[in-house]
Amino acid sequence: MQRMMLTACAFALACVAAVPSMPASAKETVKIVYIGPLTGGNAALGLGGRNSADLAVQLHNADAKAKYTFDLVKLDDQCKPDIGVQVATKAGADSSIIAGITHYCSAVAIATVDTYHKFGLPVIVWGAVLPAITYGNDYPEIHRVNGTMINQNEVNAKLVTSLGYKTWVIIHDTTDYGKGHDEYFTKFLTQDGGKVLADFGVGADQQDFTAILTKVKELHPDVVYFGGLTPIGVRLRSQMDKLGIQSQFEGTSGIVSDSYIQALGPIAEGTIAFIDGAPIEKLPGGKFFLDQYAAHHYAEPPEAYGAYAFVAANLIMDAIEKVGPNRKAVTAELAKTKDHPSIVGPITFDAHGQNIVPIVTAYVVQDGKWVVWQDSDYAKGKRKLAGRK
Amino acid sequence: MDPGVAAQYAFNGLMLGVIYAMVAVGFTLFFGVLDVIQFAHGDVVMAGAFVALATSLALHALGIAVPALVVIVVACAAGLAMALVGALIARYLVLPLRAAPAFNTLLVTLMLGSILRELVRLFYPNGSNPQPFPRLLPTVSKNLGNFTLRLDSVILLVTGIATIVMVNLVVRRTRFGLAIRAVAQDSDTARSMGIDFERVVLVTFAIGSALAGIAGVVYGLYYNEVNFDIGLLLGVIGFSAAVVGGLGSIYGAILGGFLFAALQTIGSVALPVSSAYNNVFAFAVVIILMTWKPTGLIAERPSERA
Amino acid sequence: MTLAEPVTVADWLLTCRGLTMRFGGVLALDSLDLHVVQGEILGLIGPNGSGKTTFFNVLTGLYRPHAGRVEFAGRDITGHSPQQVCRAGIARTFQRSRLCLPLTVLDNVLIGNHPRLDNGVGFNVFRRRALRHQFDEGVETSRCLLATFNPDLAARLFDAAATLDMIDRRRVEICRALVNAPTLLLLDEPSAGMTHGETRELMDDILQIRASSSALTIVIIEHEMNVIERMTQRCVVLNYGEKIAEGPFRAIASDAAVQEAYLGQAMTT
Amino acid sequence: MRSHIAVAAAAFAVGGVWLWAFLSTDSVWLFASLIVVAVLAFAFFQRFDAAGRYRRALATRPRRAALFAVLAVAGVAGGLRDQAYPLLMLCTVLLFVVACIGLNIQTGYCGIVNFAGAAFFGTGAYTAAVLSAHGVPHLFAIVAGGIVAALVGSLLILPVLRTRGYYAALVTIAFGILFSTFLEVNSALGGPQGLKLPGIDLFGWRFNRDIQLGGASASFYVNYLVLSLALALAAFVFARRVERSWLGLAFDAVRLDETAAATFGIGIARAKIIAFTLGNLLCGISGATYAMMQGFIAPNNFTFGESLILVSIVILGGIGNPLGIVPAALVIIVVPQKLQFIQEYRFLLYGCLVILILLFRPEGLLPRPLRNYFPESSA
Repeated sequence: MQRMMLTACAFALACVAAVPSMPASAKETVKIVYIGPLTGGNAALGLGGRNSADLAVQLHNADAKAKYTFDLVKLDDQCKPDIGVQVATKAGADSSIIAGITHYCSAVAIATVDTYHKFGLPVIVWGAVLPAITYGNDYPEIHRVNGTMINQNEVNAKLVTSLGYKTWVIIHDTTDYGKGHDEYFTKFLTQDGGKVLADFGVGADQQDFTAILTKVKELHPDVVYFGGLTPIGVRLRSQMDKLGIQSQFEGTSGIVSDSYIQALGPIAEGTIAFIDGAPIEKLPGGKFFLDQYAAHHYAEPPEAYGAYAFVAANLIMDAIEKVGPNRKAVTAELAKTKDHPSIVGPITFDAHGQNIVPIVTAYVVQDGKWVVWQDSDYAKGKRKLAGRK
Repeated sequence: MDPGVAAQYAFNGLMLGVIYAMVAVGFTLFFGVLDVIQFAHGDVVMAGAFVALATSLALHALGIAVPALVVIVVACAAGLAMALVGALIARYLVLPLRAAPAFNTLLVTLMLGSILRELVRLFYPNGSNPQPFPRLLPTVSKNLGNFTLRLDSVILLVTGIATIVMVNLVVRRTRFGLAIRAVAQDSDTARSMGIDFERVVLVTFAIGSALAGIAGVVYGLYYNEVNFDIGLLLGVIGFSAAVVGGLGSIYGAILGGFLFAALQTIGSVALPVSSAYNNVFAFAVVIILMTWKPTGLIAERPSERA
Repeated sequence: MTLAEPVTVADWLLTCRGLTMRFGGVLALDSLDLHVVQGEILGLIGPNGSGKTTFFNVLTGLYRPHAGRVEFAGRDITGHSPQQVCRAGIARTFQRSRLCLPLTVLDNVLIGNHPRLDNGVGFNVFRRRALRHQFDEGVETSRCLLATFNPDLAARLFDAAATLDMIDRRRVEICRALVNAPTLLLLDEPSAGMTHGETRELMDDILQIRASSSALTIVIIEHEMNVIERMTQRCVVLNYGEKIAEGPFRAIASDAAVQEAYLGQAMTT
Repeated sequence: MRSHIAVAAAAFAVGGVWLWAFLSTDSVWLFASLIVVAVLAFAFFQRFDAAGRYRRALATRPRRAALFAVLAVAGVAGGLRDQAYPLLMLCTVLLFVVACIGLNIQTGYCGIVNFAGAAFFGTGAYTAAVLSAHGVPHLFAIVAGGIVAALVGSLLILPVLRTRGYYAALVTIAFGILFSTFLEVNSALGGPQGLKLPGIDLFGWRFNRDIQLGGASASFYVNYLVLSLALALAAFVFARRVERSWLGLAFDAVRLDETAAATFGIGIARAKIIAFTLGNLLCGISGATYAMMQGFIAPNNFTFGESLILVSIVILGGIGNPLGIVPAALVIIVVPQKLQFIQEYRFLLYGCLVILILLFRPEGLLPRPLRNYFPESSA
């Protein structure tokens, strides 16, 4: 009896050990992966990115001339580094996946670079802005289409100082995103002769800022700079209004979203913010993107970084079309990317796979829309920003 | 410090405190009757805010624009809806787990909280983004030096305090309140005295949750913005306030709520270090308080006889 | 049992002088003088809230008295911690059953034996063989002890205490108090929540135990006067934390002050 | 008797196959059917005490049981040897099991509710990060992680001793939030951008290298699996021995009735300090190992939310039963990842799932059985 049973279980174990792992079978359809935050606080941007990448894939698959049809695997990194490493491993270890459009949250992106390198999976970061993601290593697999926070803060400081503002209060959330922006903006602002009166860090889930803002009110700064994302940006702006703070409000790429305006209504008027890349709606491709996005009836808006996910997906698919579904070849091909036309302007990867973004676009909210600064009534002097005569 | 500014801090603190207190009272009521913690309470506040929001939009669509009327309807809608939710939670999630260790209730309500969050995020139009909350109250403001006092804030402050007082009266003065307190003291004896235990629990949860719903409305009207993820932190702070004050005591909960608000205000403006430490400060003080008064500032019950 | 020769102070096992305990304004014990003679069974009676249980709690170190002094076996144990009092040889039962219901009968009894058990982390985790030895001893003592009360109880050593009925729970509680062979046993209303029949049984058990180890001194709080009459040689009557009478049951039962104190409450005899 | 053992062995084998399929499948349908199978099997064993006989039989042979468990996991590892992702998940589960066994000693045995599990987990992780960055031998770094966690825990001893129940819960909640906020705001330990860690290197054996044995090759995660399995097994045996001893008895007495415990000479403070320290030690050790496996840590790995995950595992498994932690960890950690196919709807479904489980099993998956000091002899 016992012997029989033991042999049985030995046999069972043997079977388990013997089963081979699924072989990669990618003939006509090629798998690529999208990774971003689909749940939790940053879901809005993650979903926007996912829809945009999905849009790119659908448009490509609709194209008759294409050699391959693409299958977009979508994974949720919850904006948590450890989960990020898990899903990155999932994608990297799955040899049928050729390349990835990965990560909005910098902490996750920085956590996963080693994993992608280990598995040789070429990825293009579509949203994370921390410089170290590309410049902190020399892994050929890692690329990024959006600029780093360095670029936008440099331009930001130049513009606002040129407007004649003198004093700033900086408020930033204590995530990598906010802290990074705080660091670089302070650096460039002081270079350009601006003065930082105070610097407040706030929790990413904080709700009440009246205490801090009362202190700000005491300081009477010309400008309040905010490094962080839309939800807190909205709260700050509306609580500033509640306390009757008259200072100009400016933000980073994190608040360039339709929901910022939608949530604030008239108060949003005059808010300045910057994103790294050409003004989408001005490029022919960008117009096309927005129209197509609308045509596909996605539940969520593309948000600030949707366009980048779209571009990243296209870069990858073009590369695969060119060199076939092979990670090494794709990595090599992506490295060659130079002046590749895209809806955010031509893409050129430097030695670190970082897109040398030529353009940073300044936006200002005018009549409930994000308007490119140069075309705005404010630039033309038809309207006045807060505190400008 | 400039008196105007000081007044501003004080007022902001009070506003915050009222919201916390409204949440904390719910926690303390639930604990009173069942010795359980309803961890989704913060998300009930959030849900209340969104019900209010939806109602106000509906009214707007119907062309009803009398602010006063709208406010009242909206508040009632949120209160009633959450009262129902609370009763349902008690009936189908809390009471069934009475036999089990109290902490299993905690896990269930924890999961319920994340479900509420996800439901709003996924099924409220564009729910993963912050939603504007209509300014339904007169926003005329008075500037006294550096002190900006807005009528809507005052109204909210008064309303909040009034609601808490009402709940307190219900518990202290009415027959039903007597039943609640009886159950809180000793549920078995209360039962033997012919009190319908289950009914008491359901109604208590309804009352507490209605309070949370109204807290949601106050929140929305004060900040003019609601987001699906405000619940977790509100819940934790409400819980902390209730415990610091002393579970089972309404006055304790109120005290705790205002105390916590004060700590956060001090933490973000009066500390030499970065204001980002305000939570570090607040919770550090909480730990010290608990060490000093292990059963809360207003002790829960007389020390049990051995 | 009657005491042949007159009792001298030398025979006093426990002596309390001016014991005072306040709760807020209320005087639970009001400078109470009380002694327990070696080997006797002392009845502690009095109306509800007269401070009987408080007295036990002070004695066992759960409360620290505001004034007064407790002497046990010649040593001052005033304000000692419960652990110290326990080690000094005083054990008790509680008015409300205080068994650990989710644990086995054995576990509950052994909790009383705790001072004798080796409690070091290293010992418990790594020296399993030695632990095994102590365990077997523990099982044996518990079994014997339970058997003297009720043989079937001894058979249920490994059942959960929750599965026992009231009287057996009381028995287990008393075993828990006895297993560490205390010199003074404090029984707090052992008859509470039991029928007269059960109470009688339980008292028989207690007397039997005591017969087997005459060293055991007992103080018993009771409302059932017939129990007091049957068990005790001497009674102390408390009222509002003060001793209002002392002596053999017959004597105090007829005492006017006691009648007064019990006015309304029937002195069931 | 012997045949019972054999049947139990077969059960382990079947379990191994199930686990292998559960971890490696990408097919929604296979996943769903595996869940159904598990539920049915569970229900069956509940309905008729079929499992009981074999469990008891096995309980009398603890070494044999451990052997089977190891064999089963080894089999699974063999089946997954070149699939990094399932291996990673398995390691994660095992390491969380270690941490939760620690929490279980605190909450389940001694009744100290700890909502700062992630904080002590994180303390271990950051200790490992700092030490390994300074070239301290990794084995030592991991042990140090545990010790430092225990030391940090001693900061809380006083409030934890004075408070009970939800009041103690608040103390730990406060500490947990305080901890993660501090890490995020203060950039001394990398701030929000976190810290990188090297892969484990034990006596020259580099864990991050894929394994080449003769012809066969295996993912480097097999290294970590072996380590995590060893840790989990050790922690389990340790917890079991603590429970089945005078120490465990004292813990229970303290949890159930402090007053009574005190009157019978049990040192309340001593018991609580021991339980709290042991628990944090385990949390720290698992945290340190987890960090080195991940290769990167950041403050938002150790938030209040993560603490709640740890507590959830303990509760779901059945408070006080280390055995229940294993299936609970599978549910809490692996299922959400398996639900990736429904993307943003995962946590909705997942939440409902857990609530259902608790409504059907209010006491948790495997409620704690009566204490049996020496099951191997009570055959």
